[in-house]
Amino acid sequence: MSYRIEELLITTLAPMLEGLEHVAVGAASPIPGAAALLARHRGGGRPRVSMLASRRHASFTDGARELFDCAAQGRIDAFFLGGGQIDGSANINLVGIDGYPASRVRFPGSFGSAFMYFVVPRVILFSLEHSRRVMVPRVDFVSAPGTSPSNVYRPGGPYALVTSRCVFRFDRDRGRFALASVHPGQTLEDIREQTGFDFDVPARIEQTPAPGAQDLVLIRGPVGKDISETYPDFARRVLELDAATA
Amino acid sequence: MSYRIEELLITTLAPMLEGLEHVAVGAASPIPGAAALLARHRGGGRPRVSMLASRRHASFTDGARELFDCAAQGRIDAFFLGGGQIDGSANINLVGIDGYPASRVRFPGSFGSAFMYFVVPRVILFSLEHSRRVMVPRVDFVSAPGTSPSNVYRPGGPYALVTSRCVFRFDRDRGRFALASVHPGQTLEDIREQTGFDFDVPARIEQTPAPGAQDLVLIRGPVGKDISETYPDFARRVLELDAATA
Amino acid sequence: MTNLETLVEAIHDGASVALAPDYSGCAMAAVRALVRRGARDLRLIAVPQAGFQADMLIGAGCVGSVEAAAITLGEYGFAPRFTDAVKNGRITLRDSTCPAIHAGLQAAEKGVPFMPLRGILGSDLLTHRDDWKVIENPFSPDDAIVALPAIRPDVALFHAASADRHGNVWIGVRRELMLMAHAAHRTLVTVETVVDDDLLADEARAAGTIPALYVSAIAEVREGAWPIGLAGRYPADAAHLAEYARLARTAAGFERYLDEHVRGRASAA
Amino acid sequence: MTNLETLVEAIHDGASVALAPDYSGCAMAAVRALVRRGARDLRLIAVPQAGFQADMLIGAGCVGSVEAAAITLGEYGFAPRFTDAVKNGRITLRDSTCPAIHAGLQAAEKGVPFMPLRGILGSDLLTHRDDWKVIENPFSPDDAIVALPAIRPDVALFHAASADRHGNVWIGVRRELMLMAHAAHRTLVTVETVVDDDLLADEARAAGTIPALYVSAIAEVREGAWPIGLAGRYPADAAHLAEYARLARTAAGFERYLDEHVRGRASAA
Repeated sequence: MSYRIEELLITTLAPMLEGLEHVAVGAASPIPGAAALLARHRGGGRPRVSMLASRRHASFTDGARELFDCAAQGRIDAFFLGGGQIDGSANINLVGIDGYPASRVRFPGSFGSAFMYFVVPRVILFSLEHSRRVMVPRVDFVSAPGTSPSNVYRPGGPYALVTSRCVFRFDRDRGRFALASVHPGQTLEDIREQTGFDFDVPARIEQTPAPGAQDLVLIRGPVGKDISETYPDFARRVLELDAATA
Repeated sequence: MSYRIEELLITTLAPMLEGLEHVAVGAASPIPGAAALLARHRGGGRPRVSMLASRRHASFTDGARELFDCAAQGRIDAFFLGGGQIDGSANINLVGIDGYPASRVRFPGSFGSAFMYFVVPRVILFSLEHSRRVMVPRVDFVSAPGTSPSNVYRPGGPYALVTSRCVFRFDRDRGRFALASVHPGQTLEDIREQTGFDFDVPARIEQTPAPGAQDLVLIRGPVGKDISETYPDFARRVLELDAATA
Repeated sequence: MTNLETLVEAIHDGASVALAPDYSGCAMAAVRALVRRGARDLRLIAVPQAGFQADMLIGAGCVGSVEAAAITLGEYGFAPRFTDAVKNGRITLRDSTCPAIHAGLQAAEKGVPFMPLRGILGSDLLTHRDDWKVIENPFSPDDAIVALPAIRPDVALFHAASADRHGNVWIGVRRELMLMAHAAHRTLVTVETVVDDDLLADEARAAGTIPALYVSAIAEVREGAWPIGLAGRYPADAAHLAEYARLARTAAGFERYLDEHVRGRASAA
Repeated sequence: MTNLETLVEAIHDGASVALAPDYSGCAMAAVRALVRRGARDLRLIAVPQAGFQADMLIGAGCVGSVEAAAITLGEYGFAPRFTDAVKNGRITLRDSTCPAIHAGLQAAEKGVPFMPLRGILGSDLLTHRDDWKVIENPFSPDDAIVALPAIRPDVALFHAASADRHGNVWIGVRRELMLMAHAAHRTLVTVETVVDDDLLADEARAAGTIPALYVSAIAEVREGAWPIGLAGRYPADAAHLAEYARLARTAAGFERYLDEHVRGRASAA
């Protein structure tokens, strides 16, 4: 079965969420959202999924602070973060490039990253763009650090970095990324070319598995139907599902 | 018009609440509650009255902590506290007599006194019993202190002590009570006899004014009707109002 | 959904258990089930005060310690079994003040180790709480403030009006129950009724709903607050509460009460 | 009840103003009224992020400083007038992170000078916030934690679905609006409709109601969130928002937008 890159990313992210109790997904995250819903479909209802942008899948009733309190209570096992810049120590920058406060390029801001990155055990960094513009040697502004000294309270941290080219796992002890798998059509050379930071490479390079037929049926069926409530554009454009028919 | 002691206490307390924005009344406080409602009737709707025990007059929607948060925000101008023991420095004891933790006489506990006494500008101590058992030289356990050193954050504190015998005003600078008025039928001698602490006495001793006819009409009319929702026993027994007819 | 006896099995001997005040959601049926089971060494946390629930558990010997701003039967008088246990040193006391208990639970809710709180300085409560600390306000010189450690109960136990089949629980304005659920490791709830629709899908009821995420187990128990009332549902059984207050004045009277209304009512809960 | 123009008169130049995020209760009509009035030097506090409201006020020159976890138009892209003002140093930035803003407001709600919060250590946010302090956890050695000062806005400004004639405001699950109201000195609210019954008397709606006690003034403004949507009432006007995002890319385009949709709509609000 042919598939799109978004579908590959969904089936790549979903296994990272399996066996967990509760996954939260921030706003404007259709691919992580679909991955969480796919993991839930495959897990027979587990993990529980809280999608902030969704009406149906947002179960918080204590205001905007509840997501963060809930994470601090240890009730959120996985969360997704992005970054205008990401470096090899898993530092992320959501603030701006070249100068502060008067940055040459200004991003929206750090959102909850400076907190969630510390308290959610499995933070998955996700970036569609994989270029030297994003994957930098050292971020210009640390919205949230990838690692912390041992005396800093930090049950959480980076778990993996998933891009349109490959999957990196993060080794918290070594504070470095290691290439875990390369997406179909990508080469190690390409990835090195497009990545501004150094990373570990295993002796044998794995390819990211293509989406299975069963997963594609789920994604284009019940998962797509579910996600189209929150992201109708995404469902229509990527999954070719109309809200009306989905 | 003849009146009961409870009615005298209501008309004595009410003027202490006039001109305020918001008065809160704790549970099991029919006389302070009626006084607050009388003040509101006389003030054309001011002060706002929050009666914790009432359904109609309890406007909190953020759980049991809201009363305290609201007071800390400076939104409660007056509150009532009692005490199993009260001393001449306005220290109050709601915990127990003779030993701690294994007290010989154990009261329920300090409730919110150790907080409200600090943050509500006008705390009125109220005690129906006025004897040496309650009005002691020094409380056995300080649930909440009457005064604090100048470097302690304390916008609130004791304003007056109203008993079945008299009214004391509290002088925060001197840390002492002064007799303000003596209820009809009581003498300075009686009060001295029944009070275990020393207090200031003015050159000319005022008598607590008897309830005016208009106030009695209000108390036995609209105020009684209002209070009977929360304290039907009190309304029936003291104000001779039946919930049915009130 | 589970049944009452299974629900309280999750409350192990020695567990810290947060209880609601008499004016909120009292799980009296669950308390009777705990007495029947012979629970031991419970560490009660009254949020922020407790009444009949605490007095009965203390009288039945289920309780090792009590953290509370007050234990009282309210208009029915002092809590007699509590008073007796205090006088005879049978329970460990952690006397507190209402907002300190709320603040400690809020610290647990926020995952912070402590919460600062105004007031308290100069109170003898502070003298007897070696787990409370006085620190300097870092934003202002010479300004001491009390730091209260987070209170994270093993179990929050309460009764509510309704739950749905997804495990969401409706508590209305009784928001201290939500704070308890957020703060506790596990939340056990008895409810009057289980409704068929989704509480979170109704915008009005959603605002007063604890999401299933925080709820470990639910048992449907009609009149689960009896003899306490449940606001908007049924009033307190005043005659029964007065009878309790009278009998509980003595150990023998209290045993008689248990025989008649707790141990004898196993099937009726 | 008052009208829109009178409502915003209570927001003085230089006031700190807490605003809701685009997914909550955006008072867009009130923002337009502020632009028309030519408000100056407002110190915006985004709770915890803001979108169109902030971008428009910044573009119109009403803003002196911004405290926010993010300013963004979400799916409509970066906030162009914000971005431009940052690049040119026209506003003072106080970059924050979502839970830090909530915690600061909760400190104000509780009347404490600060709130501790986990995380943040090692973030450059901390480097640039000299009003944030790192303290030692008094309950555990060698455990640094960030202390955030209370955020007490002069004004909380938001739009809600309904209010009653007593001044109670229904916000449903949008509880950040209640936190804003508790924390702020004054709370100004625009509502879709004024209902005739008492919101607090209805047990379902009471749970999602801010009591009048916290509300300084209310103006009834139909579609007061437009072009933002209001959950459960009306969706966002996507075409209009896209048009804003397009025009606001340049100063001239933004001026054209103001002329057409803000200054020209004085009577229609």
